[in-house]
Amino acid sequence: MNSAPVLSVRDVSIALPASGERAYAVRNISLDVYPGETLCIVGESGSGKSVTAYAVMRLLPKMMRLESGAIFFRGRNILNLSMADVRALRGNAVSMIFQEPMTALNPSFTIGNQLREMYSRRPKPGDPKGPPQRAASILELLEMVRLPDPARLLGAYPHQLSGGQRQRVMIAMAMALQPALLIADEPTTSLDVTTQARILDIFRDLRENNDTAIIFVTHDFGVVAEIAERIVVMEKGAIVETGTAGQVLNTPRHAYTRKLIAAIPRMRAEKKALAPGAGTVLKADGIGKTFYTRRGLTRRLYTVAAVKDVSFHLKKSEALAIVGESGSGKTTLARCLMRLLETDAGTLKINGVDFMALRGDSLVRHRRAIQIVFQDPYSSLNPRKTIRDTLLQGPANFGVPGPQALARARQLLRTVQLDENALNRYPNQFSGGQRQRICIARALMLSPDILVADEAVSALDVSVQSEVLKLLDDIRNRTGLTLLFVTHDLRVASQVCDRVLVMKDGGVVEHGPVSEVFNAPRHPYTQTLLAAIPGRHWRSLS
Amino acid sequence: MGGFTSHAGAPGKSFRGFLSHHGLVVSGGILGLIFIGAVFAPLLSAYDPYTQDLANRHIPPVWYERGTWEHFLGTDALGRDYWTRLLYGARASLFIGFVSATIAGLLGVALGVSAGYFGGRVDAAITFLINLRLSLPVILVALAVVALFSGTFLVIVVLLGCLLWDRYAVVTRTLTKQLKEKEFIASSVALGSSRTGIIAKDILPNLANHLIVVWTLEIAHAILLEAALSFLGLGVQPPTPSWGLMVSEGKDLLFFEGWLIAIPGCALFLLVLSINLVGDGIRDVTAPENLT
Amino acid sequence: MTRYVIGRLALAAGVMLVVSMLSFSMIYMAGDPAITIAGESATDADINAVRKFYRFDDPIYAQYGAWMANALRGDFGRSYYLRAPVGELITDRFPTTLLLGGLAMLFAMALAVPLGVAAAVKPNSLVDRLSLMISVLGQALPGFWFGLMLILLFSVKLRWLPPSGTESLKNFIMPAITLGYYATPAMMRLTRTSMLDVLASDYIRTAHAKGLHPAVILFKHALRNAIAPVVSLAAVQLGFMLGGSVVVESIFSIHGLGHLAWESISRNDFPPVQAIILTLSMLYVALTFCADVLNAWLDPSIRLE
Amino acid sequence: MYAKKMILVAALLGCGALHSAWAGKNDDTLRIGFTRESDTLDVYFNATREGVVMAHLIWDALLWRNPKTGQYQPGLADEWAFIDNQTLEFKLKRGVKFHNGEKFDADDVVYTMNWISNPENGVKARRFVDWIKVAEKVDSNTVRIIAKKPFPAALEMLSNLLVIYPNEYHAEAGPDLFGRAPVGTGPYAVTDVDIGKKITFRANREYFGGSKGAPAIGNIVVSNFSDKNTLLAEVLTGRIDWMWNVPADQAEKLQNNPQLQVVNESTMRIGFVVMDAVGRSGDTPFTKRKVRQAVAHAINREAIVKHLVKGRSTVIHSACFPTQIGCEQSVRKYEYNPDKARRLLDEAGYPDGFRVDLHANRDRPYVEAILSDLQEVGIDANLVYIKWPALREKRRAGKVALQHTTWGSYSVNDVSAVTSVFFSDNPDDYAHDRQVRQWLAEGDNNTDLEVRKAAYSKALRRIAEQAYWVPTWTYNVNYVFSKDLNFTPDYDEYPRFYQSYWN
Repeated sequence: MNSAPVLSVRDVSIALPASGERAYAVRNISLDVYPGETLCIVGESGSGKSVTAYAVMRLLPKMMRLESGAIFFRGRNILNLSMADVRALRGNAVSMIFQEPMTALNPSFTIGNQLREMYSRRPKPGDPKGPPQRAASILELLEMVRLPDPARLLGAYPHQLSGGQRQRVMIAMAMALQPALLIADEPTTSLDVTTQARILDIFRDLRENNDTAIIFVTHDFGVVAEIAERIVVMEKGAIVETGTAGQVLNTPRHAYTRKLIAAIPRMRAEKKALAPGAGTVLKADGIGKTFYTRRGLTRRLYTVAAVKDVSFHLKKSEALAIVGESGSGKTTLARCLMRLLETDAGTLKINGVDFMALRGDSLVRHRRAIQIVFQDPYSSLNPRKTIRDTLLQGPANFGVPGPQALARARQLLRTVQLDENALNRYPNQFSGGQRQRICIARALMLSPDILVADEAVSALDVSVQSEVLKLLDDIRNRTGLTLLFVTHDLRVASQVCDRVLVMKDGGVVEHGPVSEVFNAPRHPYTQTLLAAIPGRHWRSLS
Repeated sequence: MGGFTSHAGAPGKSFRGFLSHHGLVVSGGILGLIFIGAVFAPLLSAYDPYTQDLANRHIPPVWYERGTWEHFLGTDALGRDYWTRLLYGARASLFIGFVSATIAGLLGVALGVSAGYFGGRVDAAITFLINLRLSLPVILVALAVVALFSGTFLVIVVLLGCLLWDRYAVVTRTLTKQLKEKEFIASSVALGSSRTGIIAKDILPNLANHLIVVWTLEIAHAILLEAALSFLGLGVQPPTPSWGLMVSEGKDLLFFEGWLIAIPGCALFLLVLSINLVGDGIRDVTAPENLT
Repeated sequence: MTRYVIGRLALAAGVMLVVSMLSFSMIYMAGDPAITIAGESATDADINAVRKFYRFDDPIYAQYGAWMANALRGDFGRSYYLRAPVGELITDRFPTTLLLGGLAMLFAMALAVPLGVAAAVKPNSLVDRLSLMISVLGQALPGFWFGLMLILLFSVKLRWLPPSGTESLKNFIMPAITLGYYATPAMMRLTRTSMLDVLASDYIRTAHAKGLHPAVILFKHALRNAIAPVVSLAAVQLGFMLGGSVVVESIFSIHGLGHLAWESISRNDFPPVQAIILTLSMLYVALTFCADVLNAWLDPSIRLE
Repeated sequence: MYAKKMILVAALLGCGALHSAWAGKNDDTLRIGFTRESDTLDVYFNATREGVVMAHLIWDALLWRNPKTGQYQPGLADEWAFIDNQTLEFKLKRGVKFHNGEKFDADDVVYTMNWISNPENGVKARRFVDWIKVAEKVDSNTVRIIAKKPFPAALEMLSNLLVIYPNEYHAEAGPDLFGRAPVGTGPYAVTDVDIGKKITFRANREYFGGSKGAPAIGNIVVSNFSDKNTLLAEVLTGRIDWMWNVPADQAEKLQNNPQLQVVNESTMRIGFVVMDAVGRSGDTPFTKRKVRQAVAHAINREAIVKHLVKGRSTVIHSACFPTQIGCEQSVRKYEYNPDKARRLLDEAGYPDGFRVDLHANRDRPYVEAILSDLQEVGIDANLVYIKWPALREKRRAGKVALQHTTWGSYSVNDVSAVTSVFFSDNPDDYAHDRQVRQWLAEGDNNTDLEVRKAAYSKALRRIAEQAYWVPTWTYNVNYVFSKDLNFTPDYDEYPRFYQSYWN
């Protein structure tokens, strides 16, 4: 690291529109990136980490104004360049990868077409890339990002590729002209852990085989631990700590950094004691769900088996985690248990009642026993209803008198650590974490026996996530609530649950106490999942 | 996390917001005036809209040389006071616009929500109905029906109601489909709400501000259609004044007494314009982001 | 793709069948067609003769069957008034209406798409305000009134354009504007929002990050994706225009389908009205079908299914 | 960019600016604008006034009635005479040729008369042909037409409406094609037909002349305009040379236009209010004579004629057009007197008036004025404005208590063409007056003029006495045409373009 930095950000301040909560997206930040190194910018949502990345690309949205400071790329201040010069840099000397691989590629053009575009621009002086080399270099690129059958892939459209494959195409595209700097904005956040692990491998490859400096923006310390050489920690638009990976991860100096690291859900695999002799509240046997779609005139049947023969029991106040990657059928299973979807096979008994057989009014009456909290705190609340109406909806359906229900609503709001005057407000006035608490309160209004949490904390920042997890744990301990925790995050599962059920392609691959499954996984898939958890190495060290 | 992807549209929206806020005040004012004019027509004019004065036909408005303050907007071909006809004509336009757009709304929303909420065969049947309705040329069908059943208020209102429901149905169907996937609907089911309860309390309130916009659009649409029917001689029956009819009557002297069609034409234009702007304004004001 | 096309075709055929039933039943709502055919000075015996001749005594399903069978062969019966085969009348008038509709659509597109794109590229700019103004004002303008005003200004006062007729393209300028302007606001707004959505999309950001020229981004990456809904709307609007050309054709004395329909309605001559409603519906169905198929083809995820 | 486009558009429009030439005279083409679509040109199937006007260009009848004198003059026949009161004999003109070269002779007349009078051929204007029993050829220049019974209006029919077809061509072409590619002997030949849009005529330079005289103008183009105002715009811009039925107000305004002439001429059309005196439509106040008389006193016909109808129209009191043979003028007259009308209503038992639907099919402003007058005396009339066929159907079904409508008598100058139509035993009769029917039949079936006049007089006086109708006024037509054109309208509402010429 003795050479000159590729990129130097100096005292950059970016103003937000006047109406916002904050005046500045980032304020007086400075950082350097050196050739060949991977710099991670880490922080929670709203910390300004992405804004910084976009500022380097001169891709800030129009409403954000770069107020002061300078960004030097190889000694030239990017902020003073004309748009034509900026375009010459983009994709060429500085390239960028985004979070959402599903939408980052133009759906109307083939992969080949979009890759070839990289070469259709002005060649670098002294390095004319002629058309003959192109085809070869594109194939080379695709091999570099370990895409199978690259020749065929060139003719494919983005929708024919999986998310991981698309992200690799994005990386290939970004690396096409061997840029001096690659900016990756949360490139693995929306991917499954196993896919994420493979993409992170590619980034490690890049670092080893190229001279390219990488800025890697992420909120996940696990990911940071996997690839970072140096780390910049941001909070509310300011840099709170900068240092080498080892120093920041293991001996964080700033309180905020320490708080963040502390909030990361830990892999907790110790045995938990269950209250002895607790009764079984839920008995699921051989649950199966197949989706049928009929298409066209022929009305031919297409089937997708989303859930296959899933069985488990839940004792009172027990917590079971259902883990699996996207498409494993875990959410479908949760919805089947709720009778939000009708199952095709199996039986479900809740408190001894055959839940699947219920119809009409008796179904409504028994719904009280099992309630759910969803992943997206934004679409989980009716934006047209006040919190009061939202909370009182369930009791009203069961004929609970208004004053009584209102008293419970007030009490539950206190339980989820919200102010009572929240009752008269609308969802748009709450943050994501607050909304998720409201959802929990709503689910608890009916005093259910079982609470299903369907990825309930996945969309939250780590610090908020840990608070919500703690809240759920508290409630469970106090009220003897039975928890069914659906998540893709094994660490989260280990935090709150006693038992775990691992799903893959709709079926159960492994089922047992957390301590057993996580410490000594029997099934190879469980092993792969565990191995893919980012930062495992670091966490086991610390 | 990944920041800000959907803000690029915001400046446009804010300008629209700006315009509709000012537009809402101005257009609401105009609409209010027309409404007051229609309701209090007898108080605002000394004349009866049907009383003829054949000796005083085609007196031009006051700003012409031959104009008088007695009939400050002049008189029509039968010597009836034009201002009075205009005031009473607003009743026809507003009544037909509001009632037929409302009938269409009830029809369209019922169909659209059912299609969106129940899906499957219900959806297929209603989609078919929507396609059927869209494929019928509105004006021709309206003309044929009015020619067959004569243009009473009842016929026109029911006819327009039956012809203008498509946009409601399309909008509510799409939105209901989207809403149905939202997790708060699933929560409602889990909390034991009935279908009607969910439709009434979770779906309809979230459609409301879209529906208000469609409603105003359809009011404007119905008013223009009625005016076109009247213009072709098949709308509201004379001597009941209606603005389309007044344009049609004034058309004969288009090249000589232009004000005869300019006045009801402008009134029609202002009315439709203000209804559209009020619709835009109401949508912006009632958007969920602005709920407090 | 084939499956999609077949499904769409079935829907179109179903719609046409029901429209044909509706338009057929119209002749019975029109009262006794025999009286109309027989004319002003007819005696009851004449009317009975006509009734027999046109088979108005047959049961209704038999009449529908016969009518439908003939219609499928292009024979829509005869106009009572014009005493000519309706099919012949339609083939004679249809090109005029189609030309009018086509020119109106051309006008609407030529105004709406560039303005919509410009407004989306520079939201809140002068162009944006201008296009918003045009769309707001345009939607409120009564077509019949607008047409009359155009005649007053451009024909009678300025003597630039002929007030009626179909001799040359010049005759079509005012009618096409009168017919087309009403479709402009919706198309402009849709172009604008569609373009804004696309411009705010991730792949456009990718294109910027790739350092592509703004023109390439706008015309290759953005327009291709933004234009699809506009094409659909244009097809729908063209269908509406052809159906809504009655007023314009009557104001400008253009002898097209709308005019024929309107005249036929006024004289209770329903065979042409039936056939015209059926033709226009068919045209609408065909247009939307083509637009849907085109859009499906533009969208690789449907095309490659 | 947009500014440039605008300039371009403006320039394009500017280059195409119209030459405001009154082109008719220059290219010897008279451009006529009608607002009613001409369907077939075959006059037996298209009895509209426009159809008859064009038929007079294409064909000739056996006789020709001079509109100025009312006298019958030679047409295709030089001489004619009644052999008995049912048989007419005609001596035909020699050497006349049809437009296609076919020779005109007795065969054509016999063919035409027998073809049109055969009910199987479905001629629309049955009233005009039903009287013919048979036509017989005497020799190649002599024809006899025999009526089913004595028919006084025979000469009237034969002079105006019953034109002669070429037998060979008509038989070959069939009625449909004949209607679109007609061939006649008349002063103008049809050169091009665009059904419902445009018909082009060329002067027949070999025309035999006769009473009509040789055509002066080389070409005539008849175009259709759906909208009267569009047509007026065409006239104002000089693209059309001639139009008619211009409303009085516009005609007044056009008086000052230096390029146009405006001529007003009365017509045989009369307006009248028919009341249901028999109660066909149910229990209606109009079955009471006093109510009917009240209506007659309530309508201010003088004011309506003076301010709205204008022109050469006059108020009428008898149920026929004043010049028609047998149209008795000394009948009971009902002056405008709303007080009297109210008194009559009171006496009839309707002190507070009543509600009724007033049906009408044309002239809305006039009807609205009538409506207002009726409301003035307490009759709350609601306007039902419907198209002619619909009104006719309703009327024949006996569902109309009160209507204002008009009748043009097909320009037949005889009371039988109007009064007999509405007061004889047929579905249009709302009086059911046996006496009136008897007198009318007497007039209709007699050839002695004085006997007829006496019979009609009795009928018309009773109609007025009983106030079955309120005859309102005669109609007039405003003709607007280019200053270059010499055109004289006639009261029978049949413009004779073959007599027009350029100034």
